[in-house]
Amino acid sequence: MSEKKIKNVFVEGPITPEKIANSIAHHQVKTNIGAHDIFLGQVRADEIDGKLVAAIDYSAYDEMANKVFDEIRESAFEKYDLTCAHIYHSKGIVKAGELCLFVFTSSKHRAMAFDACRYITEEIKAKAPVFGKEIFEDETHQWKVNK
Amino acid sequence: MSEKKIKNVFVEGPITPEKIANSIAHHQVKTNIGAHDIFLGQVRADEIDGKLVAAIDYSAYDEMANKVFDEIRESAFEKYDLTCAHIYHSKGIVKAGELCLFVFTSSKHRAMAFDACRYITEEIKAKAPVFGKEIFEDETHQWKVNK
Amino acid sequence: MILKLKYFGMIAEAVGKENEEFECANSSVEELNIALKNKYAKLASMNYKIAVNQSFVEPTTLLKDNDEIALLPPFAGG
Amino acid sequence: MILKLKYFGMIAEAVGKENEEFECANSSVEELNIALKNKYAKLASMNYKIAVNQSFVEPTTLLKDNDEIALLPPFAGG
Repeated sequence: MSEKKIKNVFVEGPITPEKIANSIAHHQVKTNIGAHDIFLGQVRADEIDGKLVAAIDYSAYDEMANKVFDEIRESAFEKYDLTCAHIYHSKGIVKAGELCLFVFTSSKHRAMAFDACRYITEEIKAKAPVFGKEIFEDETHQWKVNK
Repeated sequence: MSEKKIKNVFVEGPITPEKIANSIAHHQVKTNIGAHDIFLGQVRADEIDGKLVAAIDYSAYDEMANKVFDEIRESAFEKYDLTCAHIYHSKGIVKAGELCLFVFTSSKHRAMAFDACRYITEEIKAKAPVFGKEIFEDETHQWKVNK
Repeated sequence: MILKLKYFGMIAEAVGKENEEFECANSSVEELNIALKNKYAKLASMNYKIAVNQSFVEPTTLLKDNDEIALLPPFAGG
Repeated sequence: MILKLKYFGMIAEAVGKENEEFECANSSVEELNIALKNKYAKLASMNYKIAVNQSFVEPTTLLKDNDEIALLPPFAGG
């Protein structure tokens, strides 16, 4: 069994707008791309029982999660005519208002970029073994569960 | 008839990754946002009759286009539960690999952000009086037509 | 009456100008269109829509003095 | 045989550790699950899936020495 090198999707802490700008800039040499779609997940200051979420502390089953992210990415390339697809997810503390997920798809035409970005995002929410501890302003917490 | 101030959607030349990063950063104070979707249109170096597109020179019926962009944005707010929606479009020369359209939607949940971003992008392609002269490397040109 | 005509994209290229004032008797949008095709033969084979004061109207709509009329070729935004 | 157990999120919190070695006789995934619920009473009321060597398998799958078993609570990525 040949082992392909699996990319590490995780970023320590929040995903910065600068990282997103750099990622976009790196695609400007690919002049067969006509459309990009970018999904960004942002931590919400939800109010739960009168307390505000101040941050989410993300943890993951790293090795399995990276395999799952890789499978999602590969299946997106099989389903859609893509030029590129990238996924980044935070680990550790991400404060309310900061970004925790960055999905970036590129294609010749817009329909494929849109379809693939949404597909990848839904697959991540359903299949990636990533866990989130919602930390309230008073330092109590609860565990987040994706809908 | 009260005249509301209509925003100017046009940017001279390409839309830069830095502009996109700044736009994202400005949304980090809005802690009721959970999901952003960003569509970016990029100029392709298409080969047509053996010649490569080097750039597109965008022109527009400015006053009407800004009214149309505003109507599209307003209708997106009516159809979808959005926190924010922004549109920027280039005028003038945008070289192959550079960005000409930036649509940015934000919502509490991902479905609305995705739906609205795609809706706005399709509406722009169909309804905005923007014109594109595809300039080839030998300085001849042809007029682009949206499919 | 005087109409303010605006030409865009490949239409501006075909007629060789971006705008002009056009004097005519009372007419509808479709009558103006025929007059313009008589003036600019190239328009006959071209695909465009006509906006009146920045909106699309019925071809039978009657034009008024000082109306802004735009000839819009196929859109290419995005 | 020895199994390498890994606990995540609210499961790790409930059992008070992130991993441990677990010695047991030959057993299936569902048999291991019963043994773990006996060891950690809190698991009975919790919602989780069990991955074996980073994949989901049938409950009747037999475990092997040195398998990596992960107890995964509901996902919250994105």
